[in-house]
Amino acid sequence: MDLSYTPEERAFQHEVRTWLKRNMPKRDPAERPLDFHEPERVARAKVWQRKLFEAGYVAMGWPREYGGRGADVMRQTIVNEEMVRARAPGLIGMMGIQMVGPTLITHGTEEQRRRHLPKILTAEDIWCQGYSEPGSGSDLASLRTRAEMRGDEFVVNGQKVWTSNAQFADWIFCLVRTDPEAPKHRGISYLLIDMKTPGITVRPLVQMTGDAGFNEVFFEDVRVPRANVVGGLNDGWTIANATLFHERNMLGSTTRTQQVFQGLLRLARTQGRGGRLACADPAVRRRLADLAIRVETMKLEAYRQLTDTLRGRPHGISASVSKLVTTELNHDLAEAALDILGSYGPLARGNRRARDGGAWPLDFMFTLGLIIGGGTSQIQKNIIAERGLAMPRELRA
Amino acid sequence: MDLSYTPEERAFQHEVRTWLKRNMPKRDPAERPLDFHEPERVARAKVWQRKLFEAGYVAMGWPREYGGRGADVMRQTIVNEEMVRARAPGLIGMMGIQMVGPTLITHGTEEQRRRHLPKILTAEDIWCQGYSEPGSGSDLASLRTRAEMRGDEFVVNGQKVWTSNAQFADWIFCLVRTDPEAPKHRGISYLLIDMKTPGITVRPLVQMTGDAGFNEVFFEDVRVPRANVVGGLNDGWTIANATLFHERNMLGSTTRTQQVFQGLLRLARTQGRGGRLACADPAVRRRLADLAIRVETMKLEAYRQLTDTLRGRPHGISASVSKLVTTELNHDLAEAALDILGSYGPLARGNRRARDGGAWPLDFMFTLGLIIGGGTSQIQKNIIAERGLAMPRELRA
Amino acid sequence: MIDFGLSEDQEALQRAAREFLAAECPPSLVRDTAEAPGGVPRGLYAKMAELGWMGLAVPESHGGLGLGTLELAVVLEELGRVAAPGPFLSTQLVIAALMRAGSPAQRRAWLPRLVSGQAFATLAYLEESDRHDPAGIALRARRTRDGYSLAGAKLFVLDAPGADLFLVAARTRAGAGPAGVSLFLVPREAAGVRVRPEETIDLTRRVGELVLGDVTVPRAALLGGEGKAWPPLERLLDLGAIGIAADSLGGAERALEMAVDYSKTREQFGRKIGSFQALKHMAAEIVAEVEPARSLVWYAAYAFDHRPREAARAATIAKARLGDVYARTVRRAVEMHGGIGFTWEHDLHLWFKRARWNRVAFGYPDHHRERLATIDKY
Amino acid sequence: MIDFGLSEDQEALQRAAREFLAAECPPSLVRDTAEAPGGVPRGLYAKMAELGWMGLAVPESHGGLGLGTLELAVVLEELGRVAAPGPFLSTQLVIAALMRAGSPAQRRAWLPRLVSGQAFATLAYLEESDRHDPAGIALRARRTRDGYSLAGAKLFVLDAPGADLFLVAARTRAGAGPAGVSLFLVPREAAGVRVRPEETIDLTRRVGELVLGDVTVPRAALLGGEGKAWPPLERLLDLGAIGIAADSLGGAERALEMAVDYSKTREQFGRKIGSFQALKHMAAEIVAEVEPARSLVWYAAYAFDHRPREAARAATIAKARLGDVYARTVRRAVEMHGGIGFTWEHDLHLWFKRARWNRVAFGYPDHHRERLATIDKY
Repeated sequence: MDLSYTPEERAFQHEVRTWLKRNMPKRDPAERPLDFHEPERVARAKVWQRKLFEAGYVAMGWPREYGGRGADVMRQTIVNEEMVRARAPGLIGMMGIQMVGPTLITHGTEEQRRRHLPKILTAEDIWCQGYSEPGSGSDLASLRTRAEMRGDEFVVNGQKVWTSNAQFADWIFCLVRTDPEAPKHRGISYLLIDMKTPGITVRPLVQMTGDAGFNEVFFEDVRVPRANVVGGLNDGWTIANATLFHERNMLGSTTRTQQVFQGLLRLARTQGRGGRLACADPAVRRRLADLAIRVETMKLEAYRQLTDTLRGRPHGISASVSKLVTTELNHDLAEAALDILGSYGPLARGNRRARDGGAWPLDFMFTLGLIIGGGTSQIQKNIIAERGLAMPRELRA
Repeated sequence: MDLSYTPEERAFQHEVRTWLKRNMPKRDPAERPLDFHEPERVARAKVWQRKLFEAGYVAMGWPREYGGRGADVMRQTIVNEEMVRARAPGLIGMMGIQMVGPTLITHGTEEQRRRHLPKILTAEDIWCQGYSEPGSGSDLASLRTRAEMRGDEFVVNGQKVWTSNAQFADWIFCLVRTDPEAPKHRGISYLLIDMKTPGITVRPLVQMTGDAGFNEVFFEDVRVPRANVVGGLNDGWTIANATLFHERNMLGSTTRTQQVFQGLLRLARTQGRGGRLACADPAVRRRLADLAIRVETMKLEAYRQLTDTLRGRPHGISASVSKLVTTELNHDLAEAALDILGSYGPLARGNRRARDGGAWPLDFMFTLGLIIGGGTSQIQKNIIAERGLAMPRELRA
Repeated sequence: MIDFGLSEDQEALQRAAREFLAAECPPSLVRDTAEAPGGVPRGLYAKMAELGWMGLAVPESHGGLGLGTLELAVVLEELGRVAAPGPFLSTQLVIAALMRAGSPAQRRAWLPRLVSGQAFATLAYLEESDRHDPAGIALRARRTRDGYSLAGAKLFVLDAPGADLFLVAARTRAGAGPAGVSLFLVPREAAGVRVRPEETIDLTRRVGELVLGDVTVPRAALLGGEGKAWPPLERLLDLGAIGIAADSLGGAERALEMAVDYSKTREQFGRKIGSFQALKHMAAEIVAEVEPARSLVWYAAYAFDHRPREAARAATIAKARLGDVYARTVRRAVEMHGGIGFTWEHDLHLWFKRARWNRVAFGYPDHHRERLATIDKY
Repeated sequence: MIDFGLSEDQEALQRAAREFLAAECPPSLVRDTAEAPGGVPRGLYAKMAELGWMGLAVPESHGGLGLGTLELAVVLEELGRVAAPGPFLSTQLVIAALMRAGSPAQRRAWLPRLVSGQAFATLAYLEESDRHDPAGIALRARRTRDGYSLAGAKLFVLDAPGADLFLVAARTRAGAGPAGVSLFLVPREAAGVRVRPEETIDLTRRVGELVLGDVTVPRAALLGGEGKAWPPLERLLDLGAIGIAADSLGGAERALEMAVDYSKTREQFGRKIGSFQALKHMAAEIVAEVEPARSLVWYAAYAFDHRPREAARAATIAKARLGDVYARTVRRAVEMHGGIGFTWEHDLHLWFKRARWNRVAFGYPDHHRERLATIDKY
């Protein structure tokens, strides 16, 4: 075990830290990370990703020929750490960087890689994900959006839902049914679709927070070149599972969690409660300590997973554990903040008396969405029990 | 709504209170209620029940012809309340009073009633319950103890388990399979068996607490008169369900819970913790308050259920809710005590430094047994969801 | 004879209220009211007043129905069930204050309008410190020749935007204890009164800040004795706590119902999701919290009228418990719905957010737990 | 380069320890030891000493294996996995104290015997107040002409019944703060030393009260500087906390394994009970607590040797978390077993009870949460 950096890594860390200090855009404290609902913020976010990319800090592990740096995982980890420390804004192109990119690197054609990877990095192309459908949530494989082959093209009809960022995305990666006769996991393909193609309609799906980050995406006779299939025809389920793993990792990241805990601590140190500061109340102190311990656990666990990656060991079900634990933890952090805030807790965004710009109640709801999205807590527990512990499978149709 | 007593009820309450003050035996504070493992304690407990009966305070609602008083539910409730208040020892014949007795009153023959009911009241006959088997726990209906008809007798072979008090019981009421060909719920009968019958062996099953309250009961060619079936042949499942309801009510009673909470409070008021009394610690205070609220909830809920009884309304799933909530609550009370006790918590019975005679860690284990016994928490939740909310039934064999 | 349940009349009231509100207060009305200024669904309130609800707990001699706090709780439970907007509870608190401590003139001036639904009222007691004890009342009321002058701000005032009358807690003598707290009736139109809306996430409530810019009121505006208002105010807060607890009970019941209903229609993996044990147990755990909690609400309402020595304790218990139970219930209800429960389009979030406000209104759960510890002398 | 995992050597040690203990420390040995006086399974300890475990963290120059706290934690995790009885951890604490602050003479006198497994030792610091801070040490050590005289009692002394040597914390100057705390090496055979067994529910531990009836020790019995022992003692308590955390980790893993294994064989309703979602989710929730907790133990052990400024924080976090996790795990494991898990006959209760003792040893979870709040300056 060794948790110290090499001299080179330390020098790199210093370089990143200095760069961030000089280049980081000012942030509205009420602005929630990864929540892009105003066009102006989208534009700013693209500029920021581009800048980070030019500095060499985006997807550093990707091969050089596609715009990456071929760097080791440690470098990327250092960048991520420094971005958290600096409270830098999140990357708008995350869906491309964390999900499509790695999928294309592993399963894509050379043409697909050359076409898409560089623009993912520069934020020229923003991607969104077309997996869930109104009738297919936890049971994703029951999806019904159909892609029929006509000549050299697919004709796509159907509907996707919960599509974050579709309102400004340039491309969507979709799971579509290409063989309706096959067993449900076997007739699915992974398809890349240009969002400007005629026949695509995006309808915002407003969340309970009032934000419109999600969308429904309707496909009506949408024509997609055959070359846009990733991997083999009807191989989509396997490929998607590899990508889902990335998603769980992303959602489960401890990055945001550490920032949120720091915010909670600041709140407890400044908010009065029953005539004294919240952090002077022994019950509050112990609750904070308990949350701190859970945050620390997930931070160290991320190091352990990183080490497994570095050693080339399989992760097993650790992505599911992280997803389960981290989303619940984030929700609990927000709830602790609301409890500390008392009557100030429910004050909405925009209210001048609201603490931290009214971010806490929104975060409380937003994190409940994370518990549900990307595989609910129930689904993660099924995976942990069935894949991790080899307990007998549930009877499912 | 009216929570005040009539003048008659108040007079009766006064009478009971006075009687208890004069007649109650001295109690060892470390003695846990309903836990009879020493012969001497069994004898003392029989004397106590007899005395209570002679005063007219046992099973007051039973018909006069069988030794009851034909009294209304309120009278019995007042007695129960006063017994809690006085911290009177529990009744050793509870299994007979709460389970067999009511079953015989509803389903028994006149002969069965006359033979058994009076001796249940006087504690001359102590009853135990033969339901569970090693292979049939939650899935009780899969039981395999067989009773074959030979002439006017049944010949019983098989094994029961978790049989409380079998070591000194005079009678056992059993579920036995009388028709192995019928669907599993339909071939079961409810049988009364004299524990002195040849072929019965009782083997103590020591609990994790070290107490031997449970037993295994083995039946080897045990001959039982046909007249000992209660209700119709093969009707045992229906009858047992009525009895199970009584059991849930009994286990779920809030009587014991209130006493335990008072004990916890005394502990918090006297036990030092980190340099001050535990009850001066705000976090401990709030935890106690939270437990007090749950205790109060179940106390009032018992009044509500009583009122439903008085009004002749169906209880629905309230017995399952009570069982679930009260057993978990009792376990949480014991855990709170252990947390307050710090290093003193794990000290065992008999240790001179152990608080309350070492009752708390035992209670912590004992209550876990209550969570599991008489239908686990999982089974209660199934019942609440399926019977109470009409959610679709689980696929079961 | 213990009779711990609703009487036939009370059950009839409950049924009637449920039917009436199912028809008259659908989620669409709740949403429309959220968009409208003032936050009072006038049509609904006119009908509620016709049914006599506004004067439910007012003696018949004063034009009311002459019922008690338990009946009030029954109606509040039903209002909570439909997440009804508007100043029902707030107005009831001021009516209770008038009945308890109001002078004949004060009653004459306000009761008829409040009981008939022509005017609404609310209690303004919290300030920046957000304290629910006497120390929370710092706003000074200074004696003038003819009356008093009040200056300062009251925060988190429920239904302030639609209120015509404010019952304001202020200090007529410096200090932080109970002595010196007074209550004043301040009409909305008094010079210097300003209401600034305080938007919360709860779309079903209107909360506001009451800004008093040197508001002058006559001596007759004083409700009860000068400096002696803490005990009646504390009792009003108990009534508020009971009211919110009842509302929470109804809301939790409804949220559970919605989740269970959904689980019986939604299919995944070729099964109704309600057949999965995980969902069944989640629902069962909610039942095991919500069902017994009803007894707490009933008892608190009963004790408020009939057991003065236990009233504060019962109110505090009901509020603490229901604050937790409602919040946990809606959280689980959203989870049982999955993604759809997280949308603005689905109605469930109306209850989800109301539960957050209910949790803190009239004292957050920890406040009440500490209060219980004090009452029970831990 | 971050390398947050065991090295190949450490993994080999882990495998070897697991195999060794599976063979040499079955539940039957644990039960037999519980019946035997003294509580030391001599045969097992002789073999452990042969493997070098008793001197695992002792430099090779002193006859040990020269390994670190992480290796110690690896072994302790395996000992916890089999619920091993005996004074391993206690002896390690005293060895650590000797290595850190012992004089050459003290080391010469005790190290060889402790490292070879011929003698065992333990730390005696708690008293009636059950405080884990400096105020908990009230027992006075008075200067005599040649040394010190100690009178009083130390409570909850782990492995006291089998110990040959006690490291006793006492006060050489009156007060309640850190200054004035001293450590003394008191041999079992010193005149006036008496050990009174303190029976706990944990069948795998032997706890005792150390009664010091005017025990006179020479000046050379003082370990480290007079009155300056709080910092090294606090560090020992951190080591103890890490040790118990590691033990808890192993125990929780084993309890989970037992429950999952059982759920795959037991049938009810014609199905393996492990196919019921309720049991699967219970097991999954345990995994989600236990798996990530391993990182806390590793980091605390690593920090103890390599990150002095973070060592106390990491130890406190590991102890607080594992105390909770172990207790919750065994509780759920019993539930997953149903009735059989509640019997004396089934082995599970050995872990269930050990978890209760582990929870309070070297500071109960709330103590450590408060300590973390203080360290992090909330």
